[in-house]
Amino acid sequence: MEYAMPTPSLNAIVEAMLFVADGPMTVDRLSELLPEYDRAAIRITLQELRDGYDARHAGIHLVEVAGGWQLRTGTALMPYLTRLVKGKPPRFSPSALETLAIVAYRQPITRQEIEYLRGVDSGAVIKSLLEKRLIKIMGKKEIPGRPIIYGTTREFLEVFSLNDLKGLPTLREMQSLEEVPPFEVQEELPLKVEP
Amino acid sequence: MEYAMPTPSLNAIVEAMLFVADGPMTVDRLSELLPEYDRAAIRITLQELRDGYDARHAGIHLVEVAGGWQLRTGTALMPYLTRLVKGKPPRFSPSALETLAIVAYRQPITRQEIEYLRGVDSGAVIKSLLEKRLIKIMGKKEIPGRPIIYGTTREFLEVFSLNDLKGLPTLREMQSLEEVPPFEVQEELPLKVEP
Amino acid sequence: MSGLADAALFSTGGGAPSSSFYNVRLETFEGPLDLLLHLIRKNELDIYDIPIALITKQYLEYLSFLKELNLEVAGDFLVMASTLLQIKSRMLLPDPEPEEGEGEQEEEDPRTELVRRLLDYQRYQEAGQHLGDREVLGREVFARLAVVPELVPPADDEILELDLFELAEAFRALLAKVPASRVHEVAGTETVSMVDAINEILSLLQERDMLAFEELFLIDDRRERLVVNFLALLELCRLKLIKVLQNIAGGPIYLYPAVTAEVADGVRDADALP
Repeated sequence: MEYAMPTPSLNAIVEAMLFVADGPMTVDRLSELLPEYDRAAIRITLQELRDGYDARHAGIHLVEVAGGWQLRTGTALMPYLTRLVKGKPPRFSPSALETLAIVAYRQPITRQEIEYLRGVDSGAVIKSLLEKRLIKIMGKKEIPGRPIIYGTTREFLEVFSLNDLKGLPTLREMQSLEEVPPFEVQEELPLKVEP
Repeated sequence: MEYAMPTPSLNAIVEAMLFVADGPMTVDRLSELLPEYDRAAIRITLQELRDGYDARHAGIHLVEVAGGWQLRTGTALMPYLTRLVKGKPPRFSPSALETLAIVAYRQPITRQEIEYLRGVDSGAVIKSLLEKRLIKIMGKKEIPGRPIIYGTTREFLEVFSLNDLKGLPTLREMQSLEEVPPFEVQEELPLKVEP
Repeated sequence: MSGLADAALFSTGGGAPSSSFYNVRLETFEGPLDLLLHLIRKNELDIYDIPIALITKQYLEYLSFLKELNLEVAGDFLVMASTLLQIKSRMLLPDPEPEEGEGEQEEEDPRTELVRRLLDYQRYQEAGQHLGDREVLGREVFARLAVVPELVPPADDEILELDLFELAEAFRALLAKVPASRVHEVAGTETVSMVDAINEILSLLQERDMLAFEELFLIDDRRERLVVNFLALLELCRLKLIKVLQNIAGGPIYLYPAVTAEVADGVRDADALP
């Protein structure tokens, strides 16, 4: 079946690209792939597409996630889609979520620091988060012993529908005890440095 | 990010199902997944969705193929979509990864040594790593036959955001992630409750 | 996760364990901090002013309850138990007389660090719950899973998306596969020179006049050594210092010296090798 579309609109091009892409597409990437179009025009197109889906109450939404744009189904459709989608949905244990939160808020962070904050050995949970690509090794800390430091990944943002780390609620919002500014230099944990 | 869609329309449900499905969906299958909806209504919905995409000149079309319905990009968009593939970073093959890991950890290393560890001929994969500039020829080993020795490049460090090779996680560190925490030999604690 | 049971003490405030103990639902705690927070909430205590004696008592009761159930108590729980006991004993001590000259320094409440850890932990625990409540890809929301076949990139091409963990894991997995003997060989910086290998073969031939091909590879089964021995053999053939003979096709191969001992001696010191 041929569709006569001699000059596709930017709208159609971008929509098709988002449809076939296997992850969020950044404006940078779209501009790079579409050098004949203006960056500003691409940006406007994305907004128009998003508004179009929303206005139609479509089954698909265009959302900003992990710094890019991605077509995703609406939350309200979840009960229907689980009838269709094979395989188990991702599940996160409380220890995985707790550890992820610690890494997300305190990155870059060492295993020792994670364990100090959690109060338990966290080797296994760190490994499982690494395998799921939710956290990554960012290098080594410049302290004696040079321990590995961990941080969250782009996949973490994608999986948890976050556009960036700033999208995380500040810790203070949840607990009005002390003001802990996230992502700023935080106090060193009172950990002994191994010689 | 909550989408207020308390009662999704059949239109939205079918659209989302088509979006998520990995192949054409027959009316039979849709009826089966949506027993609460009338078969005729599903059929009409499909036609409406198709007409909607066509009327919008969207990048996506709903077409009947192989006895089912499938969301597809318009043919006219293919030239744009193939651009996506070109610049796309493909996944690293396991053999390339394995070889790269050997070179990273055991450099300087000869091809024979690599093949010895891997147990298979590694000429092609070494060539491909050389082409990707992840490894380089560092010289010749001062043994008879003077075999070429390989090591990693500056690009390798950049890919992994490493300052130097000392930043590579040690095997001991990797191992310790899966070890069961040592049961600390401690004095018997006074677990009896004091009065 | 440690399989810990929610004991009756949480409702009674610490009576003697009774048989009703075993009817309570099983609850799991992520660790000692989680357990302590649970105790604080259950008893509606002020986290800033924890009655350490009470908490320690309940904490220890809990651990002994687990012991009764023959459940393994993880080391981290025991470490916390000793911390609690330490804090408790410090609090029981009378305030030390302020030393001369240092009287200004206020004695720190022994509970301070614990309280800070509990507050921190509580924050991250809640942050974790928040994460879990988000729209999770593949759980509440879905992206397209299907791939357009025309758009599948070629298998082996340009750049990569890799992380250090994958790299390190690849190496670790490989080493786990390879017998230890092989691994050590490559690890060692020691290398066998071909001159040594040639000398070894020649001296063996001097002693024996004949050598089975296989014997060359029994000396040392490390791969590098095998390769060097084989290269040495080829070199000796090239220099016409040995003869390689086989009696029947497919049969054993034998090495014979082709020259006199003097010539062989001359070669030993020569660095006429490539």
